[in-house]
Amino acid sequence: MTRELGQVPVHGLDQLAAQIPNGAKIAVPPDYSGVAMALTRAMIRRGLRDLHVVCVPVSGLQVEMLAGAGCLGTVETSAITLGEYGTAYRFQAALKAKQFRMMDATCPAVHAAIQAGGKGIPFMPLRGLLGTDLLKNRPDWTVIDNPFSKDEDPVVLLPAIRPDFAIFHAPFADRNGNVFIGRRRELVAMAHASTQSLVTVEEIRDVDLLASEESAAGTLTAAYIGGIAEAPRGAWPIKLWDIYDYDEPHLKLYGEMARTSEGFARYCDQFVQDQKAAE
Amino acid sequence: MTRELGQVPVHGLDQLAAQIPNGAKIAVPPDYSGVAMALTRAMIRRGLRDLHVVCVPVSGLQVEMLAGAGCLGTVETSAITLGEYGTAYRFQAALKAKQFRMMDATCPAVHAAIQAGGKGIPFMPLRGLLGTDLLKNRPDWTVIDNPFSKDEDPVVLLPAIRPDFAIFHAPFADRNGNVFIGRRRELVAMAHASTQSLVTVEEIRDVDLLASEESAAGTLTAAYIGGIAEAPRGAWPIKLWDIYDYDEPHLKLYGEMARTSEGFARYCDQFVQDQKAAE
Amino acid sequence: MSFSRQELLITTIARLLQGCRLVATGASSPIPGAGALLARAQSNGKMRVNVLGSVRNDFLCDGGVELFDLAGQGRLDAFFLGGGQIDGEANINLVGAGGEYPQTNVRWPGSFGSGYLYYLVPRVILFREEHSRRVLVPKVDFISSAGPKNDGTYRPGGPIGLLTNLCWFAFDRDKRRFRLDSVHPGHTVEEVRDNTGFDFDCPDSVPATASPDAATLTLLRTRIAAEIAETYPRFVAQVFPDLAAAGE
Amino acid sequence: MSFSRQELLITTIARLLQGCRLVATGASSPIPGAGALLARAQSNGKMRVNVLGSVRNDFLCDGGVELFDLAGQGRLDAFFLGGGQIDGEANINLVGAGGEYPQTNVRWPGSFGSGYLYYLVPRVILFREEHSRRVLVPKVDFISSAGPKNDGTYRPGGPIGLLTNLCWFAFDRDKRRFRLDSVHPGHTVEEVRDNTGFDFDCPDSVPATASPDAATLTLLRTRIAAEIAETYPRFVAQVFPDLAAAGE
Repeated sequence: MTRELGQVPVHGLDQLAAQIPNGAKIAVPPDYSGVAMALTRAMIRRGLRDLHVVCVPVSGLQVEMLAGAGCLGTVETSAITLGEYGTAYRFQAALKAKQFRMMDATCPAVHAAIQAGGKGIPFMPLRGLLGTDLLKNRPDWTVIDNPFSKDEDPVVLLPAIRPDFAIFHAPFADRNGNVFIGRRRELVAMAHASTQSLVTVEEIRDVDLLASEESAAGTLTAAYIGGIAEAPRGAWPIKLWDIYDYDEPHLKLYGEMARTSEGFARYCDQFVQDQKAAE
Repeated sequence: MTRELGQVPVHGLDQLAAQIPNGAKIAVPPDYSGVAMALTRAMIRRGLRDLHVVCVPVSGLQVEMLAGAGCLGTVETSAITLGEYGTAYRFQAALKAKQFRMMDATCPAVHAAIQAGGKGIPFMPLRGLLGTDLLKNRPDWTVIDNPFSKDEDPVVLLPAIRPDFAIFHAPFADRNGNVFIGRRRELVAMAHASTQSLVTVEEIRDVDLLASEESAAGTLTAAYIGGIAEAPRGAWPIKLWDIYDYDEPHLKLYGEMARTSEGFARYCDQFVQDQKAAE
Repeated sequence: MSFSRQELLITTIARLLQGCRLVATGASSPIPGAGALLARAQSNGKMRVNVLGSVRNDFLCDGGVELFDLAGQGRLDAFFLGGGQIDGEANINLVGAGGEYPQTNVRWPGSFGSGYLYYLVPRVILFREEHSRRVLVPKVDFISSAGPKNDGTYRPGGPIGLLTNLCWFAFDRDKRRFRLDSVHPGHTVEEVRDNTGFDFDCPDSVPATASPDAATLTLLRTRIAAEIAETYPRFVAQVFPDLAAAGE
Repeated sequence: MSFSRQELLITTIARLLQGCRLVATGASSPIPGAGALLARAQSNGKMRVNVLGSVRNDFLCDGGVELFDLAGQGRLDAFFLGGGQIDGEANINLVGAGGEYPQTNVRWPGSFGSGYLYYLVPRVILFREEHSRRVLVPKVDFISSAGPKNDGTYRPGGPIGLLTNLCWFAFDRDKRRFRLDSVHPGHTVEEVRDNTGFDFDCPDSVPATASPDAATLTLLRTRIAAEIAETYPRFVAQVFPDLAAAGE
């Protein structure tokens, strides 16, 4: 029988990844908020295809690896960057080979569309963007004349984003399935907008996050969460908040191996497929 | 010289009230979030006139007393209620006497318009409201056809609310002028939307709320705050979170005295004017 | 087992909530709160209930707006609304009556979240204990929130019916009319008719509202009464005096 | 006192930020970060600075969106943007060059917040150390964010100029052109002209970029270098090796 935290089932990583079907729309956070890398490896093992990934508002190694593994159908993001750890070779190669549809955005546009999803409103207006090739290449966005302005005042409207899954990694969940997210409020926005959240955590603690005002303020409540997996160092090789840092040597190794698709395949053999037991 | 917490000046209550000019647009929270009642009494002492009060999303004794004292020009709210403590007599009398303009709303509409103010977007759409007399009596709201829908799909647009001041009471401020607000996120939304926040606190603590992830998650950062006053039991006779409860005997006394304008004037003599020194 | 008026209302509400995943109750709502907690207890862990004003049964962490956002997301299955006036097309008025708005003769607190939740929550239960022609009027003086119009506008939510001290009216969304579905034990169709200001459909034979069984009453009088006492101690002292006495 | 290229850039940025109340710097921005912290130190407590990636100098509590909301509120006075390409009308390109979008020959990370902040922040400083015809082009291949058009659309923000390793171009919003405002000590107008791919206005006499005075350099090399080292230790090790050595 599956273990439960309150009403939230606790899965193994591969079991959690098995919740996600091909073609799912998933929302993922930036490196500084907690990226579910162990779950991402399980998603690659599962051989997922045609994912629509919404980066809230940017991503790095997570989308780079999903691109290399051929999991992507669409990428909606304001940037894909490995930062100082080099170029996102697999992402760039897959983009050039038209292996997925690219939807370039700007950070506050992704935030706004996700917030619209979380409020259940059909769209959100955003200032800026006028005259950009971002706007020109986003037929899903539209421009209206601000009805509250006497003068002509074009303003961009962004349709709400409602992902199937919000997917992220956090320090811990409590005994009722509530998840500590601190001040990473993009995680809250993603969870509200998504049908359900699949969350990996460093550990499950026998505490009640809702018991004090302080801890409740930094909590994503269990009602949004469809499944949890325990995954110690689950953001590795990405950092998790101030809990652990990037694994620099490993990221350099990745950067070298991922220059070619063959090298990436070898990386996956070694660090994705073979880690199954470990994870 | 005025004392400062970081860059935030610390005032006395009457000094803090003196920041507010006649005609100001102020945002105030519901009872459960922390109402700055001591500051409200200072505002009444100051004899403020023509205030535009935006209740986010409802109010009670605060607006009732401002109505009785003739401070109001406009009330924008989803409800004014003293709950089980009786009828808001002074509010109702002032409304009937056309002493202020009434803008009836529904809770999520106030939240949405305040959030629009905090995002700097010109408006926010909201579902619902169609066919109501709320909509009919709000010429500042408008209805457009959802540009993202193929079928006819009317949706209400609410113009952003940008108050001059957010005014509320909180348990404590830290040594840098950051204010602990827990999970009362309407306070964050109000502060973001407003030009500045005037905040009363039970106490100032020599701590740094930004020092830990837990406390930072429940913090309104000092950049939004224009002034702070220490006011122990500053929400009295309203409750403050789970820190202290409603003063039931006093609220019953208020309810009796405020049945008539003469009774309200006596109440003010006794509990507003004479409390000046005490506050 | 005999039962009180409030116990019948609570158990009726619990029955109306069966199958919901997420139910919330608003301010000053002890009977809906107890009904929701009872439904949760009977749901085998499948239902979440958020009781406004509770500490133990309030799981919201995102401020006052979260309840409305939950409704917008389609997560909130049921909610309760009342009304100073309710009319036969299920329009509700929480603002005021008589005179000319906003200077109405009577002024109530205001519309709260009704102008939104009524449109978004699939199972809105209209709940007003007073069953009188003063409350149940032919046409409300002010529409805080409109009954469903079937005009093609976006409206996943709306009333499933109206529960009073006398009866349960189901709301027929196609006909935009209430239908008298059951009359509470001890009351009659005639009594309902005499005290209702609007027209409603009435079958030839109207059953009595189902009485709670002994197991349900026991559950209500023990665990549920204790749970709701956290938020509504005065209500429990009045309706479940035995439990209140035992707890002291 | 002699000074390095980076020190000139930092002190120039600090001068450009004078009078701001709130300044933020983005990812991978040690020179703007140091410039902002220097300006704050010189502001007599009137300036707030938020350094992305810092713990001690990051006061935001509302997630990644807060920076953008601050800009929307009109609270954010200054920000820094770069560009893989920047053209003479101050359009910037952070997406890619050559070929046909989205299959460009070169792909950069993406537009980040530029498509918004450039429109909302009154004092955007374009900052790109490399001053070459590869970067400073006649026309960008992709507009991540457009230079001001004076077409009446809502735009409180925009570039005040462009700082490179060679010079400071001021941006003339009326003429929609850069004007060479100062050339850094050791460089010439001809060098700027040779390495700039777009047309710009050039007065007959172009002054040298003001050198930092001794007091400013001392402040920078001690307190400011220590402050920025929290976020950019490798940068400080390289540019302020004495401080880095002393700190070890």
